[in-house]
Amino acid sequence: MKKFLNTADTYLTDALAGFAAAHPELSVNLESKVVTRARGPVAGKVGLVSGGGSGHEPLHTGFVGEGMLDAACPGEIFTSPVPDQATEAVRAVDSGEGTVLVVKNYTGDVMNFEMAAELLGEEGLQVETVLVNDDVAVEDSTFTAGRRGTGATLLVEKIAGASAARGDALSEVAEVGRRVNAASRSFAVALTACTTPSAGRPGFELPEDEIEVGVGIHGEPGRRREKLRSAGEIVSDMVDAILDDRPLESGAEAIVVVNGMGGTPLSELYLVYGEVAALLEERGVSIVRSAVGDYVTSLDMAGCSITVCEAQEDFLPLWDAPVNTPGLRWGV
Amino acid sequence: MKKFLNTADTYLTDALAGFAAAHPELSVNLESKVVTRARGPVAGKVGLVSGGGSGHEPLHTGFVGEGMLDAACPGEIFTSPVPDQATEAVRAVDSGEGTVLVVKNYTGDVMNFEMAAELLGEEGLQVETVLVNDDVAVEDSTFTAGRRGTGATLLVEKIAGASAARGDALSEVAEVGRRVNAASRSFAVALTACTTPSAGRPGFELPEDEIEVGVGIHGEPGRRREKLRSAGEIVSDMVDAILDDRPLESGAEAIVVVNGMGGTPLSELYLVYGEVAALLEERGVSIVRSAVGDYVTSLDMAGCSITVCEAQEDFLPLWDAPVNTPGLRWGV
Amino acid sequence: MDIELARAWVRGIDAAVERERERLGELDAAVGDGDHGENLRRGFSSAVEAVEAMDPDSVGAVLTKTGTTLVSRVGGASGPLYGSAFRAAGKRLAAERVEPEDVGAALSAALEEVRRLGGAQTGDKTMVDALAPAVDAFLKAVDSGGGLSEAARAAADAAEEGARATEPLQARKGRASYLGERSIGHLDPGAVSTALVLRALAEAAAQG
Amino acid sequence: MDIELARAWVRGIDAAVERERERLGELDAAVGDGDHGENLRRGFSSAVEAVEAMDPDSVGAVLTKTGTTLVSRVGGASGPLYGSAFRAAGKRLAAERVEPEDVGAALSAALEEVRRLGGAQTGDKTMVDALAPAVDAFLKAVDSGGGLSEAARAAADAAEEGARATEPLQARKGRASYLGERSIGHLDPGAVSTALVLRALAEAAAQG
Ligand SMILES: Nc1ncnc2c1ncn2[C@@H]1O[C@H](COP(=O)(O)OP(=O)(O)O)[C@@H](O)[C@H]1O
Ligand SMILES: Nc1ncnc2c1ncn2[C@@H]1O[C@H](COP(=O)(O)OP(=O)(O)O)[C@@H](O)[C@H]1O
Ligand SMILES: [Mg+2]
Ligand SMILES: [Mg+2]
Ligand SMILES: [Mg+2]
Ligand SMILES: [Mg+2]
Repeated sequence: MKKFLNTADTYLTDALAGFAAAHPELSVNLESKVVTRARGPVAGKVGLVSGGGSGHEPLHTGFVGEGMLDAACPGEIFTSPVPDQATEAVRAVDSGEGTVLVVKNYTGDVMNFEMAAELLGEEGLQVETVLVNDDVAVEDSTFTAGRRGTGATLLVEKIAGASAARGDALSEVAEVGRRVNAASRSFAVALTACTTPSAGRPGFELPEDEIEVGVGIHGEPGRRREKLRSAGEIVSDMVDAILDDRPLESGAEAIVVVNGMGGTPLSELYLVYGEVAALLEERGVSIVRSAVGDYVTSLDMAGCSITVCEAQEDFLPLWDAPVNTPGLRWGV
Repeated sequence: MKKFLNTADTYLTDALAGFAAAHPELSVNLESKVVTRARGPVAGKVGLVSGGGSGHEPLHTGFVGEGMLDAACPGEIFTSPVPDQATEAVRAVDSGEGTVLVVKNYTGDVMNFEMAAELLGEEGLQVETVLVNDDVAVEDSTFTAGRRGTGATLLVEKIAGASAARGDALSEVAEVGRRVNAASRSFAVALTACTTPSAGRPGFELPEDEIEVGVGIHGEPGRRREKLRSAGEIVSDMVDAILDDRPLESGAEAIVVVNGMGGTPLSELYLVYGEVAALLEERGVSIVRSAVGDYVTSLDMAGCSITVCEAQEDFLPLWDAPVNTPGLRWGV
Repeated sequence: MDIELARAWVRGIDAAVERERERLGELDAAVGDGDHGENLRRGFSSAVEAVEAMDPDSVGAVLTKTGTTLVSRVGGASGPLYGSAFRAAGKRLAAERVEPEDVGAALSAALEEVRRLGGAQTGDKTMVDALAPAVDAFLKAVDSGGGLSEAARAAADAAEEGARATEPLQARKGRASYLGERSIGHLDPGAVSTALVLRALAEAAAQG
Repeated sequence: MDIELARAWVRGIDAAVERERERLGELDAAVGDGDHGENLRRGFSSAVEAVEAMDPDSVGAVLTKTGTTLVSRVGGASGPLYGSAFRAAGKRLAAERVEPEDVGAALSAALEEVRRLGGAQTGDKTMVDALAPAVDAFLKAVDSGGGLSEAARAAADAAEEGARATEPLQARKGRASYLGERSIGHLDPGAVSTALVLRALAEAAAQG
């Protein structure tokens, strides 16, 4: 395993300590693993909290700040946080207006955040959960754990964050978050497996001429293995999968995220974006906003995900609203 | 080779086309390979232009925009641009106040930009060149091509960009750029080699337990090969190399960049930053600004560079000034 | 079962998990995210510390503490599932010394809780595939007059058998379900770890 | 040398570079950034197009056009160096037909320009290590009454010898100098490509 690390056991806390050192504007509790905006709850504002396994940086810790999350609770690598982290995060940011939890749809995340929400409810805190489940590689049926939460998390956290920042009520913040999720679909492809520090070697073996299609963000193998083809062909299949699941009519407007998994150069992501843009244009869909970069990663995996979100009228001003976080910043 | 691409020959133009699609606020000439701010020269403002081989994204194209570069000319992968690109870029942004060229110190870059500057001079345009040569892995002697330009380029372009944006004169913009370069030193380590699309395989073979120490940004091997050690040990050597070359006294203030080479997860970069911060603190140096992320990359190389710039009084307001580019954005 | 036996059980699980950590990780990497061994190691080593440090007044207190520690240390799917299972079991054992029948009821409660929380049926390729037959076997052994040691051995045998039987199944719950048919041909890591938990009980009971 | 021979030379370089592209890339990857083959392929294929499309009035026009095309298509270190070298040579050959002595003077001018621009001395492990002995050999052959074909063959032989001799050297210019002692034991890619350029001249002259 080739990584900048001291020991596998200290990887996460060392990285968090570095994050804390680099971002004095945030408050990082290395013991409990909770990251909050340094100045505490914002009076009159609904709180926005998210969390999940680590290894997806900048998600979620990198999205704490003005206009986005009030707190994040990073679990161990690829392991959802424990309820204590979520309760501490919510308590730290709740100003009395209630808190929205953004939870990616994984069995572990759902159960741990549910336990936290139950405890918080017993304490009299208002908590609403927004479940993100945008990944069309997984059938959303009773025969699976349901669609996974992936790239759309960026959109949900940005847009719900802006909604909370402008003073919307708890139910409104949750509602817009849910609508963003409902309007979003994603699909991902891996060129390589990733290596978790504790495993010390890649999660699966992938020959030089093969890719994993329909992967999640935890280094699992995907739905199927395929021969490596041209970017145009791969992206065309990805866009088909997304639009087959949730068709967009000609004339529709979309926000598109081309997201790197951690080991993909930016130039390749732009190349992929170019293919997506051409395919959507063919279908008469216009891209009104886009983001190309590493947002929801899988450690050192080479690969990318594409997220298409049908832009509803109120999404754009919220997307454009100022945001000031380590991982996303504009307008301030 | 595993990359999202169509053909090796079209890699660069496809990626640039995607960049153009994602950034309608910029004007991208796919024929001549020149990227400019869409609205042309800014009256009364000194122009700032940079360029170099491609494969280092977001550098330089991703730094075109308000508060930073007016234009960039990306050459072929790892190949400096040709003089025609540089002259076109300068002509496109020159408002009559002159233009500063930021050139990384490589034989090819220097010669091509020199030829361009000569031509532009003959046309009556004023051009000043700022040479970036911050990499202490190379001895700056007559027995080498001189220190390479690497991570400090980010600092030079940001700070000179802000200087130009606030209306400083040609000589002032060039001067502050040169002072930033003079105050900066960098050192880089690679965990893996990178693969250029045309070569189709890694530039060198590196065993699972070895790293290349003192690498540049073009996938060349470094000064020496070493056994992989803990992040703490590696970073300590890197910081020593930097501070041996340009010592900082206790009480000094520094801007620190921990830069990923393209294939390094953000969590590792933060981990490295944590080590740097601890080492500088031990020496009584306080980090007043920092940037952790991918800025000056080498395609898919896993590795990182550390840049330490002694912060002079006028650097900080210029670093903090608004910037709005694809790769760096704050304050607007 | 007495308090010391309960503690010995938790220590036994911890030792087994430590020993099998890498294998559990590999099983999880094949169909999931590879963290199952690490998750349980973190959880049970904390649980051992916690139950050694406490002065429990009942068998249940030991198991409840174990469950609470797992919930607050493990995360992922297995944290809430194992944690709640131990807590549910602990709730039923409010005495310093409990009979095999009580342990049977506690294991039943644990299974019930896992089913309720995770919604998995037998055959979905989860820990339920090991736990359900284990609880059956335990109850049956106690019914036919077996002691704790005997019942626990039967339960462990059944759990191991149940874990082995997950190999040909297609997962319908948890991360492995994302793989669809590609989950076939792999053991479920949670079922394998459940078998470790019950084997540890059998071994503790045999010595205790 | 006449205009057609000059064109044939450029075509010959293009063919050689196309054939040796991968090898030049590998040589450059060992001590540099691996783009030398690709750089020259891009440059000389454009140069061939350019000189085929033009209606030159002199040998020098062909070489100047080649140089200008290299400068505006290649980039990197080799673009300005080869480009300026061809332009410098072209400037000296302002006739439809030139003598071996003229070609010798043109090659000397090219070498001078490479030295001026790049600042490299013989022994610095650059293209100069192939070009300098080649020019010497060419001049000597012409001096002793040799024709173009003979002189070019002597130059090509000397360039190949010079390129081979770069192997044990430590680079002091260009990218390879970053490697310090690690540059020892590798051929300089630019010296190797310079030998290709001169061999192409020898072959064109032998046929023309
Ligand atoms: N819904 C569920 N019901 C019962 N057990 C489940 C369920 N989902 C997952 N599991 C069990 O959890 C195990 C995985 O645990 P672990 O790897 O620690 O968590 P995660 O899947 O969050 O990484 C699976 O092997 C399976 O036995
Ligand atoms: N200063 C110099 N003087 C003469 N030749 C040089 C100099 N620097 C580099 N070269 C030649 O250029 C060759 C490299 O060319 P190329 O790979 O195309 O450019 P780059 O080094 O910019 O990638 C070297 O092998 C060497 O022969
Ligand atoms: Mg997990
Ligand atoms: Mg080059
Ligand atoms: Mg797991
Ligand atoms: Mg080169």
